[in-house]
This record gives sequence, structure tokens and C-alpha cells, in this order.
Amino acid sequence: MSLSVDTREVDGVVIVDLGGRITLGDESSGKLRKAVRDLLAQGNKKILLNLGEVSYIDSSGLGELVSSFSTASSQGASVKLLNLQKKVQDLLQITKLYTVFEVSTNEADAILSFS
Amino acid sequence: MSLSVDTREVDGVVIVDLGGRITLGDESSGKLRKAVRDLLAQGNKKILLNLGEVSYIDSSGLGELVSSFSTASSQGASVKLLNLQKKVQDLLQITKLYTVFEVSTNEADAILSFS
Amino acid sequence: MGECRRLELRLDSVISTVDAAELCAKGLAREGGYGEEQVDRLGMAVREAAANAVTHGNAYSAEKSVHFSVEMNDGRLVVKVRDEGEGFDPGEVADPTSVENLLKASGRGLLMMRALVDEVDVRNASPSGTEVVLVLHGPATEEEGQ
Amino acid sequence: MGECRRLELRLDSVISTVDAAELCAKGLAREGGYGEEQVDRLGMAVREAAANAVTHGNAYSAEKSVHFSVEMNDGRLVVKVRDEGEGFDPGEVADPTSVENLLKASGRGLLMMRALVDEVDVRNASPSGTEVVLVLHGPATEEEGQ
Ligand SMILES: Nc1ncnc2c1ncn2[C@@H]1O[C@H](COP(=O)(O)OP(=O)(O)O)[C@@H](O)[C@H]1O
Ligand SMILES: Nc1ncnc2c1ncn2[C@@H]1O[C@H](COP(=O)(O)OP(=O)(O)O)[C@@H](O)[C@H]1O
Repeated sequence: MSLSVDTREVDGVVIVDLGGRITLGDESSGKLRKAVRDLLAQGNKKILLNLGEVSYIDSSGLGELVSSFSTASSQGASVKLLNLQKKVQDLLQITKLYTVFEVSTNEADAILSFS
Repeated sequence: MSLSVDTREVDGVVIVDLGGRITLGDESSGKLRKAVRDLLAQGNKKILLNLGEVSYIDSSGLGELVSSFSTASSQGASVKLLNLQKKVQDLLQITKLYTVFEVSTNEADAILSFS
Repeated sequence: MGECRRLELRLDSVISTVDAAELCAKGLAREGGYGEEQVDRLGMAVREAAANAVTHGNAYSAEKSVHFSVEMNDGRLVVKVRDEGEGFDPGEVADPTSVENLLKASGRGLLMMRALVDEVDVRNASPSGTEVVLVLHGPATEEEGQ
Repeated sequence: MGECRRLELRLDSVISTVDAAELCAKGLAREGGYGEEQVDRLGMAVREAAANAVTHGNAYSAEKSVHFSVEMNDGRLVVKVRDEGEGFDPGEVADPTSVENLLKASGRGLLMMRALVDEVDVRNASPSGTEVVLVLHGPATEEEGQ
């Protein structure tokens, strides 16, 4: 199991706790995509991806994050990120994706930012 | 370079300082065999293999040590071992080769043991 | 905790395959939360299994492959190494620790595997060849494993 | 100091090849004395190169192999990943950081490679395909590297 995905709700925000690696193939990226699609289908508009336990993302995994963001946006929902490990943070810098994603280091702040 | 081999002489004992890995293929085991054969050909009778910097030996490398020992014995020379790392020591236990080799943890003692 | 990827490779019957098997198994064990000592022991055992597949099983044949996999199963790490050789009977292999064999230059690989990991199974593969299964039991709990 | 083995593998065009390339490169870099941060950066870069070889170059073809090597050369670690695909012109690849491309789901691999390791060379291989060469300069001196 490369990637674990658990969802919980706090104050109307769905927090998706991810753990492991989000990489090419081995269903890990598919899992994230499916989770976000399901949440959107259920009408959720505020999605917070908690990457605190994600040790590694490759370019394919970054693509999944971007796709989740775009799909959500197109449905009037928002996807934000929480708790990036240093390696993941570096990749957002390298790829300039930090200009796309709103990133928090604190769950309470992140939840407030949706209101 | 998997294995480095340097020789020096102290009080009539040739010390062969080995470093790296002694494993199947990639000429590493060949290097050891050749070094010992050359020393025997030059008439050396007291050979001390210093394994202090050898991080890893596989069964093929153990075979090389045993061959060096046997070849030397058959020519009236002796091969002893110095400074085994824990992993290598464990392998000598597992394979009962500690009953074959005389092993020292101190160079001066090892040199004395030849006289 | 420890995530673990499943890996399955078909490799040529060359020495680099032995290195690759060792490195991949060690890398995944490390990611799976095993401590350095267990990682090292697994690496050595995998090396012996892969060396046997390349040298004895496939005899370096360019037509034959080594089939290698690593996965975490019920919290145990399972490595499989299969060759396409003739197969052999492990019961017929001489004990390398008995006095008459101590000075032989080879014959210690299976003994080492059995001493290094928690379970070793050597079986005939179908349609031909040998499959060696090496198992490490679950990594020590986080406190011990660190 | 750091010893380093030379490794050369022919791998199938499957996802596990990407994992294997990453794990082997990281393992050898670690043995070669590189610190964990450099090891991680190399691993990520190798992953991108191998993923491109498998997906774009060989397009998962069962007839095509990925040729992978790692070696220490003049104190530098050199990784080569070659595929048997059509080749491509890296000059034609769009800049993934420009605004119109930021929301694309792909196109970040080459950028990541260039940012992660010291040297990246993408060249046409003969008779066909692409070879990507990734270079890490010498490991930091022992004090820094630990
Ligand atoms: N995969 C295999 N295919 C065929 N024969 C094998 C295989 N593995 C082991 N053997 C046989 O078992 C013997 C003992 O193997 P091992 O204990 O690993 O020591 P070594 O490889 O040093 O001989 C080998 O010499 C060989 O005859
Ligand atoms: N080995 C290769 N063979 C053929 N085309 C390639 C290869 N590597 C990269 N490319 C081309 O360059 C583009 C950019 O590659 P890259 O930056 O790695 O991003 P991505 O792989 O996400 O598309 C790819 O979409 C592909 O068209």
C-alpha cells in the first residue's frame, strides 16, 4: 500500500489525510483522484488535503494534485493543502505550484481560511 | 571500485589492507586472490588480511578467503585475519569459519602471533 | 508504520542483477520501517538467493531471466527470487559446517540465507527452475526499530 | 571515502522499473557517501528519467527495454537511463512554470530533474531512443556529509 487515504469532517471542511507516496502507477495517484471526485460528487465544496504523512510525490503525483485542484475549481469547490514535508515543499517551489495552491501549516488556520 | 587492496610489511609480516566489499563478480574477489597469490610467489609466509575497512563479504567472498587460506597452507604459509566488522564476524560464526581462521582485533598482537 | 511498495522485476542473468536485487530489497525494507540490522541481513540473504539464480539456476544464460519480487504481506516482507534453471534438491546439499567441507570455496549460500532471515523456502518452480522465498517478520515496533 | 559499485541493468518497460531505478540509484549513492538529502534528490530525478523512458520513450512496450546504469566516475555519481523510443527534442518542451501551463497535469519531469541534480543531459541515443544522463557531483566531505 503506497498511499493511505482517510477522510474526516471538521466545521464543514472535509480533511483528507494522506499517507505514503503519491507516484506514477501503482494505483496511488488513482486513489487520490477518486477520493476527490467522490467528495465533489457528494457536494463537498471545501477540501483540505493533509499531506503531513506524505513522504514523497513525483511529477505524476503533482499532476494529480493539480488535477484535483482544477476539477474542484471547475465545480466551484476549493482544494487547499496542509502540512507539507520539506521535500514536497521544495517540489512546489521548483514547479512554481506554490502560486496555485494555498498551503497551511496549521489545521485550525486552514479550516478558518475556507470561511 | 568495490575493493581496494594495499600491502605493507611490518616485522616480516605482510599486512594486506582491504577496503570495500568482497563479493561475487566485479573483479573484487579476483583481486584478493591475485594479491595473495603474488605474495606467496614472492616467498612471503606470513600474511595478515586486515578487513577493518571491509563492510561486506558474501558467500563468494568468504570462499575467496578460504581459498587464500588453503593455498597458503599448502605452501607452508599462513593467512590470518585482522579487525573484522560485526557483520563479517557474524558470517564467520554462521559458517563456522571462525574455527578455520585465526582472528585478531589488534595489529600488534596479530604480528606477534606469527612468530 | 511504514509504507511499502510492491516491486516485480524480470532481470537478466548477470552480476548486476545480484546487486540490483540486494539494493531494491534493502531500499524497500528500509522504507517499510525495518531497522538497519534487519535491512542488512535481508540484503545479504537476497544477494545469496539472486547469486544462486544467476550462477547455478540460469548459469548466466542470455535466454533466461531472474524473476524478482518484493512485497509487504500481512506486515511481513516477502522476497521471491525465481530462476529458469534445472532445479535442484536442497536436501542433497552438503552441510558446509561439517569438518570435511569447511575448507571448500563454496556451498555456504543456503546456510547464510537460513541464518539471516526469519523464513526461507526453496521450492521447484513451474514449469521449471527454482523459487526461493525469503521472509522477514514485521519490523520491530517504532521504539525498537529506530 | 565511499566505495561504489557499477551497476548496469536492462529492465522491462513497466512501473516497477521506475521503482527499481530509484532504489538502486539511492542505494549506491548512499554507499558512495552522499548524504540523505542528496540521495533523496537523486532518487527523485532518477524516478522522473525512468518514468519518461517507460511511459513516453518505450510507451510500455513489451518489446522495448530500459537500459539503466549507475557508476562513480572521477568522484561523481553518473546515472544513465536510455530507452528505445522515437526520441524527442527537449527544446520543444513547454515551460511548465509559465502561467498558461501551471494547471496542466503533466510536463514537470525535466524541470524537476534539472533542479534536483547537478547536471542533466538529454540526448538522442543510437540507433534510436533517448538517453538521459544525471550527474551528482562528489559527495560532501566527510564532516559535511554526515
Ligand atoms: N537456484 C539454483 N539452481 C540450481 N542449483 C542450485 C540453486 N541454488 C543452489 N543450488 C545448488 O545448491 C548448492 C549449494 O548452494 P549454496 O548453499 O547457495 O552455495 P554455493 O552457491 O556457494 O554453491 C550449489 O552449489 C548448487 O549446486
Ligand atoms: N524519453 C522520452 N522519450 C520521448 N519523449 C519524451 C521523453 N522524455 C520526455 N519526453 C517528452 O517531453 C515531455 C515533457 O517531459 P517531462 O518534462 O518529463 O514531463 P511529463 O513526463 O510529465 O510529460 C513529455 O510529455 C514527452 O512528450
